Amino acid sequence: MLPELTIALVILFLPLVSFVLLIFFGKRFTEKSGLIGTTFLGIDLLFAIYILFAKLATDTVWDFTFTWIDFNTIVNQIPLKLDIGIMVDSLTAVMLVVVTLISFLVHVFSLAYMKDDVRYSRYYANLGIFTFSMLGIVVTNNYLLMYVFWELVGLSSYLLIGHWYEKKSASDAAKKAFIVNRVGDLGFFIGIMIVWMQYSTTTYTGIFSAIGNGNVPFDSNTWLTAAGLLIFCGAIGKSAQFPLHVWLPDAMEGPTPVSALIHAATMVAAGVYLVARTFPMLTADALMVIAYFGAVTAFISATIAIVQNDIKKILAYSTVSQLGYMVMGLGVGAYTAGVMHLVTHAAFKAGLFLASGSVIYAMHHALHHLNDHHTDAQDVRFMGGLRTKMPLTFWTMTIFTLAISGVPLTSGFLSKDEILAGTLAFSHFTGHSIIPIIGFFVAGLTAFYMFRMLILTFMGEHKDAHRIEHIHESPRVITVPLMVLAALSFFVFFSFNPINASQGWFFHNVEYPVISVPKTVASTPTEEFVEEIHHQHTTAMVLSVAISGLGILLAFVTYYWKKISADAFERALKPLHTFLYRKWYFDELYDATAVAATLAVARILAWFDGTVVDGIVNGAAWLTKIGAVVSGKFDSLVVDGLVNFTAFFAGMMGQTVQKVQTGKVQTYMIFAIVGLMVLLALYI
Amino acid sequence: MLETIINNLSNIQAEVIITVTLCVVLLVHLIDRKNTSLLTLISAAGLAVAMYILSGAVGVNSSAFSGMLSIDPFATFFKIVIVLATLVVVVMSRFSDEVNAEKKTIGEYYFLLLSMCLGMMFMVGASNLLMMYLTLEMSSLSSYVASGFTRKAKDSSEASLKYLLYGAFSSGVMLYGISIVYGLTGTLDIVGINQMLMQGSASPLALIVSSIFILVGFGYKISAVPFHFWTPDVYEGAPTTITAFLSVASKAAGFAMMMRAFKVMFIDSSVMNLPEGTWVFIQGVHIQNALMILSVLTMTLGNLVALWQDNVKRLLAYSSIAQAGYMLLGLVVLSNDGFSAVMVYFAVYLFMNLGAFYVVMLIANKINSEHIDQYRGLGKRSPLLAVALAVFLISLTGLPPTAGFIGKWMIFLSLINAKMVVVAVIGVLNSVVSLYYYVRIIRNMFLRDEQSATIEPFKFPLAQQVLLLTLLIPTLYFGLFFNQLVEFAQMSVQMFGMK
Amino acid sequence: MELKILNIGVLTWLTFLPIIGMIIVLLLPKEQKTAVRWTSLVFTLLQVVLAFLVFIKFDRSMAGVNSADTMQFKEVFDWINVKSTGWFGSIKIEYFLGIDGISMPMVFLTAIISCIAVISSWTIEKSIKGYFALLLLLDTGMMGVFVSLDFFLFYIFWEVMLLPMYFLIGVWGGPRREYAAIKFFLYTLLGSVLLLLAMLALYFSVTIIDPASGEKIHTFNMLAMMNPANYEPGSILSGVSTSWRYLAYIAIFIGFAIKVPIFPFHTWLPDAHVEAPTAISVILAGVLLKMGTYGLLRIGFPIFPDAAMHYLYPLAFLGFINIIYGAFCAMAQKDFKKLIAYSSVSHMGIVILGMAAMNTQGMLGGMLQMFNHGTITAMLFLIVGVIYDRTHTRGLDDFGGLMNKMPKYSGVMMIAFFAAIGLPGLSGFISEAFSFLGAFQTFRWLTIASAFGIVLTAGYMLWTLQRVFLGTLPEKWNDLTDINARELSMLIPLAIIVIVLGVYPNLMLDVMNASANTLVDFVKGSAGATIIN
Amino acid sequence: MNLYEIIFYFFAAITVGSAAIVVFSRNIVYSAFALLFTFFGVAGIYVLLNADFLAITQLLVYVGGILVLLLFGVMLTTNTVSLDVKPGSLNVLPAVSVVAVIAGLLGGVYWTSDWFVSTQMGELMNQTTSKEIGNALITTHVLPFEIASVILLVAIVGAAMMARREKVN
Amino acid sequence: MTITLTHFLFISAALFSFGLYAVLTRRNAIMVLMGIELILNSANINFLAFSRFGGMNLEGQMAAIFVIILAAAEAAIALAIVLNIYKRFNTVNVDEISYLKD
Repeated sequence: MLPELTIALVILFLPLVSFVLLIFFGKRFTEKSGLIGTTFLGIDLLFAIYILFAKLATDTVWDFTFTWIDFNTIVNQIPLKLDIGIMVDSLTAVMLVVVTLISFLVHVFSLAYMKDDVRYSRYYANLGIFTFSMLGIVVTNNYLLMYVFWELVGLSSYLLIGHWYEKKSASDAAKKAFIVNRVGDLGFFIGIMIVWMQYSTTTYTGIFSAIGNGNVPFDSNTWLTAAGLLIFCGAIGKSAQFPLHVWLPDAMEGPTPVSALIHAATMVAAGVYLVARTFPMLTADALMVIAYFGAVTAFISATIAIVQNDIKKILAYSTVSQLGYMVMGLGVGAYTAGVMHLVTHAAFKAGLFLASGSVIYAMHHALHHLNDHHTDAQDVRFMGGLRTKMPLTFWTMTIFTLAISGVPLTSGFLSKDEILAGTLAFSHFTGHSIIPIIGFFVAGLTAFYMFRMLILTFMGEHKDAHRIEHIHESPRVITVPLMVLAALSFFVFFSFNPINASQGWFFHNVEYPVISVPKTVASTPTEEFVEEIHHQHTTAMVLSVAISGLGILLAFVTYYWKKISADAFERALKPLHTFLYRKWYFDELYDATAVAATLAVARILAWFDGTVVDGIVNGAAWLTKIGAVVSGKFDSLVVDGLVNFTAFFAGMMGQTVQKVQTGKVQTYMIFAIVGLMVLLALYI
Repeated sequence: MLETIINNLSNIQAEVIITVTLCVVLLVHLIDRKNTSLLTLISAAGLAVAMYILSGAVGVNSSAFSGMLSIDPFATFFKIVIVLATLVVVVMSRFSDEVNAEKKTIGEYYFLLLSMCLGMMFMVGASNLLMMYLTLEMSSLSSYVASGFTRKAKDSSEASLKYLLYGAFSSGVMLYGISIVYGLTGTLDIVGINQMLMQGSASPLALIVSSIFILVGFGYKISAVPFHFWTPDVYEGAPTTITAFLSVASKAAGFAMMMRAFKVMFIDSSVMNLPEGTWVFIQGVHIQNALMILSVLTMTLGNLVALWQDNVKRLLAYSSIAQAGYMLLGLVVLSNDGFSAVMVYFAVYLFMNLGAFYVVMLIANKINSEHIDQYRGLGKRSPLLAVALAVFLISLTGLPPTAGFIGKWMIFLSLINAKMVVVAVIGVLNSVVSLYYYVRIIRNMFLRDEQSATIEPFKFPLAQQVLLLTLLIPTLYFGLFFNQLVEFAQMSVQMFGMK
Repeated sequence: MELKILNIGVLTWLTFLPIIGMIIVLLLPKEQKTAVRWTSLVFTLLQVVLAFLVFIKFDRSMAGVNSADTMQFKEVFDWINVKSTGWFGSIKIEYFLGIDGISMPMVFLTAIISCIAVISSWTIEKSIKGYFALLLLLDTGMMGVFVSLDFFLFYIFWEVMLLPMYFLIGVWGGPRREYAAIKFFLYTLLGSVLLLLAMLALYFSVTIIDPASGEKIHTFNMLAMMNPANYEPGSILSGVSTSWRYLAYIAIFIGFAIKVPIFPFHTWLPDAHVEAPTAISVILAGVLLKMGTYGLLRIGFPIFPDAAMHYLYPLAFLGFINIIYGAFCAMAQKDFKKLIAYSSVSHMGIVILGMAAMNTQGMLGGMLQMFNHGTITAMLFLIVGVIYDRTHTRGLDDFGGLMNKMPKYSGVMMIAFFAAIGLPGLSGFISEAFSFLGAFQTFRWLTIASAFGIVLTAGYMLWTLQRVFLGTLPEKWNDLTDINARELSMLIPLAIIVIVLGVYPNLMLDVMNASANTLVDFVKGSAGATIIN
Repeated sequence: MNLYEIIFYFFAAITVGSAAIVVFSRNIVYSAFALLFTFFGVAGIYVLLNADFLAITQLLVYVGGILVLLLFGVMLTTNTVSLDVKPGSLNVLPAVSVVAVIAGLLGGVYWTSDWFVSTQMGELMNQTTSKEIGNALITTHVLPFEIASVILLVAIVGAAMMARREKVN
Repeated sequence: MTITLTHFLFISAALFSFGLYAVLTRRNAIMVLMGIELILNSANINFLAFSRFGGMNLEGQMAAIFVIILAAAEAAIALAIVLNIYKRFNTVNVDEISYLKD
């Protein structure tokens, strides 16, 4: 096996080791456990960086496959094997760094943030298992293994969201996250079944080459589309795409660093990664659907984000929206742009969360100090004017906000307008102009609500003059990660050209994969598409800058200079506001339909089982009615159930027959004679 | 002349021994009214000798007394069963309080027991309708009296009266049937009858009427529905020992007689092309489906009514009716393996049913009640007894690894072999039903604790335990190793004058 | 493969060790409670050791299924041999033991579960002698079923289990024990009598040449019954796809379905589980349920390939119903044990579905699921038992926040729960995945429908987890103690198995692989062949 | 209408008539005495059937033995105050129907079916049968004969046992 | 017309029916016994008639003899039992002696 792959494996397993250590001996070295986890991740990060550079140096894809389970020869079929393995290409390499980096920073951050937590070591252990499974998703080279890690990620997210499981809301959120994801995974799994059945392998290369040879599931391109979309279902779940996005905002019940790591940067991005991996087998229709899913998601969540007051909720919805962006990007065919946005977003969104964490940390301490337990430490309406008190947090936060709003010179700008260009190109080819419209609109919204948040939090006057006294800048361990991420939010790390990334190393290395679907159903050929993107690039750039500028301006006008009264608007558009504030009533809808239905069915069936099935098989129902009558002799031996029915029936028969046992011998004789005559009657 | 009688007698040594024994018992009791154990001893000895002789007679296949009596393996097998049963019951009686209470008439008791035994031994060999009637009456007469043996007890007396009236009535009907058959064929010898019937001159109506009339007699003896009505009352009223004896020996004798009569009289030997070991009834007396109906009715009714019994003796009475139903199935098949199945069934039935009644008797000795609720907590008070009873009951249900399973298994084997699947299904379903009431007793013994606080364990003398084990061990042994048993049964199927 | 100890075959040892133990237990004086416990433990442990030995020595390449030559650890003796009398073929019953890939995992499972059952019965006080004697007898019965290759022998063992089970539930069970016990007894008896009839019908249809005497005889030898050539022309079950054969198959199927239990024959299960003492629930769920599916694999499919193929879809459909129906019922339960009982209905459905797929992945998945479900559900019941011992309640709503109070316990619980949910890395996932993968190839839409079961499962499992372990601890349980060494000692081995098989399923798979392939091949092949002629 | 027939109808009338009285009389004593006539008539019919020995036996055993026994029974079991012991009869209706059917059946049988008849009458036609019967009893029917003796023994012992008076103490 | 076999048979049929009726209806045990005697007699008539018209073969007569013997024995035992019953129950009405029943 290649040395690089060995290292990749090491990267993969180091976090697991830390998990095992902490889960078993966590009690032993209580507060040291944080450091342990962090060191492990540090080493991991170094390796990852090494791998990245090694990969950038070469074009070869490192792949190692081995047979996990050998089914031997099956009836009239080729020998069936279950192959799994790992693979490192540019995408993987990049993702490795992203994951390890964010994870490392979160580890550091948590050192302070989670210091006096009840389950400190458990927390770090869970971080470990999460990192492990996330890395697993990245390095594996086949769908089955990916599914495995996919589920493990789900588990660790479950554990981390439910970290404060004493809170009902927390455990609810955890449960919700897992189950909603399961729904998506169901589709993913079915997709895998189709693939496996058709190609009896699950390795990407195997599948794609097979498709390349014109071998499509059940000889129908529809099924190929279906397979692609089913796999995409996994992404819908994990990346919180409409309509399964409902779990992500609730997931904010988890500790803020966790939100940063899992629910902003890495895990939710896994869905996008999945789509990227699956890209070669996605037909035009599939891509179209995906694009629309992304667009709708982006739009809905952006609108919701506008009216939220909980700082983490705002970020959560912006995350959903951004994820929608990425998915849309991939959907329209802007492969690299989508992936790149994934990377850039990882950086600044993680930053945003950590920064908000820092704010909450401060607020929390302040409130704690004043032992004020009513005020919500996360509600932006209680904040404001923190700029002076915590400058570092403020400046970093500003940078992130600019990045996410797609202001030039930031990383976000690069990826975002590549995507927008992509949408334009897409509409040019397909005529679906609604996609770019949504794209630009959402860009504006994003700028607006992000700055709303920033302004409400840091600028203006603090709502409570007394509280502001007790707010201090967070300690170094918290601010350093912020600064690192802030640095990474600048364009230089992705391309030296501040306005166009397409010459940067990223585009150079993470290039479009070879589309393997049959020409007839394939989307626009890559080179044409790239060409068109180049044409659209300038338009996109100008438009996006303008629109986001507009959004920023609007934000300032409304919330800083108070030229426009937000409350007035709110009052004017009350219904709309509530509608958005209640997140389009998705949760209510689902509770009212899916959940309620399930539980109802469950109850009905349980009743059915207890009464009717027992009844049909058993006639228990009968027994209860008539059993009472005869219960004198009907003792507990004659149980309900088959027993009862038969016994009851039998019993009835028995009793009737018994009646003739009158004790009068002559009656007996008569019966005997009658019987005799009956027998004779058989023959005469 | 004389020597014919002599060598005829040599054929029935066992019976002679029994006869002698019963006279001796009577005399001894006249001489010494105190010594009851001596009576037991003598009767047991006599039976043992008879047993020995019979074991010598295995395989003999001849006929004696100018065709009145056939001495064939079939008869011998049943004789062995009967003598064994008698032996067991004699020993049982030794331990039975209700029997020993009747000091004065204890001699008569053993006398009656032996005479019953004698009558039955003749029954199984009888190959002449007159003989059949005579011997049937002989065993019946003594059983009337025997079931009323504890005559001070009301229920016992009532039992004897009912038994008497019902028995006399049925045998009367049977006799009438016999007379008609005689009219049709001009002979009473069953082989002769068969020859006459084979000529096909006999008018079908009279034939069927007579055969059904005769069936009444047999049905009464084996207590098959609808001729079973006497059974529960008599079994409940009679002393437990007698009940046990009737349920096994008298049923066995009845079956043997019935099988012989029907097979020999009504077999159609002209029909060839049949699978080996099977036969059919003569045209006009195809009472096969009549028998089938009887058997189904018998087992079903027995089981269903048994569900409701709270008196264990009565419950066992109904169960024995049901068991008769199963055995009838073996008869219905009209094939040797069916017959051998019945014989195997009897062999195991001997142990399990006697065992069950024996335990009931022992318990009655202690708590002098046969009500099922009195059995609570028996598992604690006397584990050995309770476990033994459980085994016997399970065996009666027909679950492996007990002998009862083999009995049922052989029956169903023959049924399936004859492709009588429907009947087989009914049979097995019945055995499921039967589980209810057998388990009911087990449940009371183990699952329910006694309500009264006084749980002093029962003590039983070694002798009683020995008898218990002698019944228990075969019940388990034959469940797993039934090789010899089945071989013996198959060997014993052949009757005199049959191929 | 041969393995003899004191010149007695290892399978015989495996089967009858518990009987020896039972006898010793019975001979011990009533007072010697600890002695009784330890004897039973020692003997079951010995059994485990032997099972493991067999597992090691087992030749992975030999398939078995329908060929006696590739059966391993064979032991063949004449048991019953009634000389033929002219009119009646000789009854010949063999004491024929042997195992192949189908039975090997079950043997292993039985040994482990019995041992664990003994450990978990440590706290039994009520007439302990009887209890352990019956437990050991039960053990023999179960083991016998899995090793016997003669139908008669199989049936004997099959029935031998009933009575001990009846007593174990009926005497040591919960408040409604009598009811549950008799219900179990009657249901299973009903099933087995149908089995009996089918067995007899087979007996008369199959003839082989007796090697000893050289004459034609009927036989109970299962392997002989699998060979269409052995069927006597004109006999009741001869020919192909005749209605008689279908009937016989259905009879057999019902017999086994009741044990599995397959809807609608499942209603005995919740009662039995709820009332039975922990150890017995463990055995019930761990081993007894598997007998049904095992029976189908060992008898139903290979002896009636035509009928099996003919009823493949209904079978799969029943599997589907089991999965969904069981899951829904589980979701609505308030009683912890009942919930798990229904969850095993759901999980056994996956086995059925996998078997019905009639291809390697499905078959393997099903067989592996049999083993995994055995271990996982055993864990779950033990977990319930632990909490029940402490609090004497099983109401899901009486708990909460145990996670803090009993961390070790919760750790094990996590493994069990997520294994049941089918989380990758734990054994449950592999088997379920393969079952579905296999089934998908045969029944596309049905499998997709069934796959919703995995969502439901996650639903009720996590809900339970939340209700019992998360949240805040009610005041009344403040003095709960965490799981003790004894309880760990029975949970840990299972947990290890679950994890190891989750990561490296090959350990079990390669034992079953050859057999599974051969079975599928044989059933499809002979059914195909038979359909042709 | 020859003498034979006259005698036949005479005896037949006696038999059936008295039998009817036996069955239907309200008074048990009447029935008992009616039974006497029935037996007598039957004996007569025996004679007509060339069964002289049987006829005698019938008279001896039945009239001399059984009937007396029955009368004893009547006497011993009826408090002499009123001879009319609850004569009532139960479930008449079913009995009547049943008996009617049976009677009809038998009638049908006897009317339709042809029996084993041989016209050539042996020399027994015109001489007593007692000799042959005697022979038969010790040759062909010796076993029934012995058994009958045992039966009688059983009867005696059994009856004695049943009927013996237990001491009152 | 002359007396044929059938005449005798009809007599026996009549006796049988009367006997049956008595057995089935009369409450007094002794009456029942009488009925049984009638049945036996009817059977005997059959035997003798058949033996007479069947070419005078003695088998019927032998049967009849044994039947008579049995009747005697039965009567003896029956009487004993009835007396015993009378001792216990102070009645011989069959229908009143019905304590054993379900």
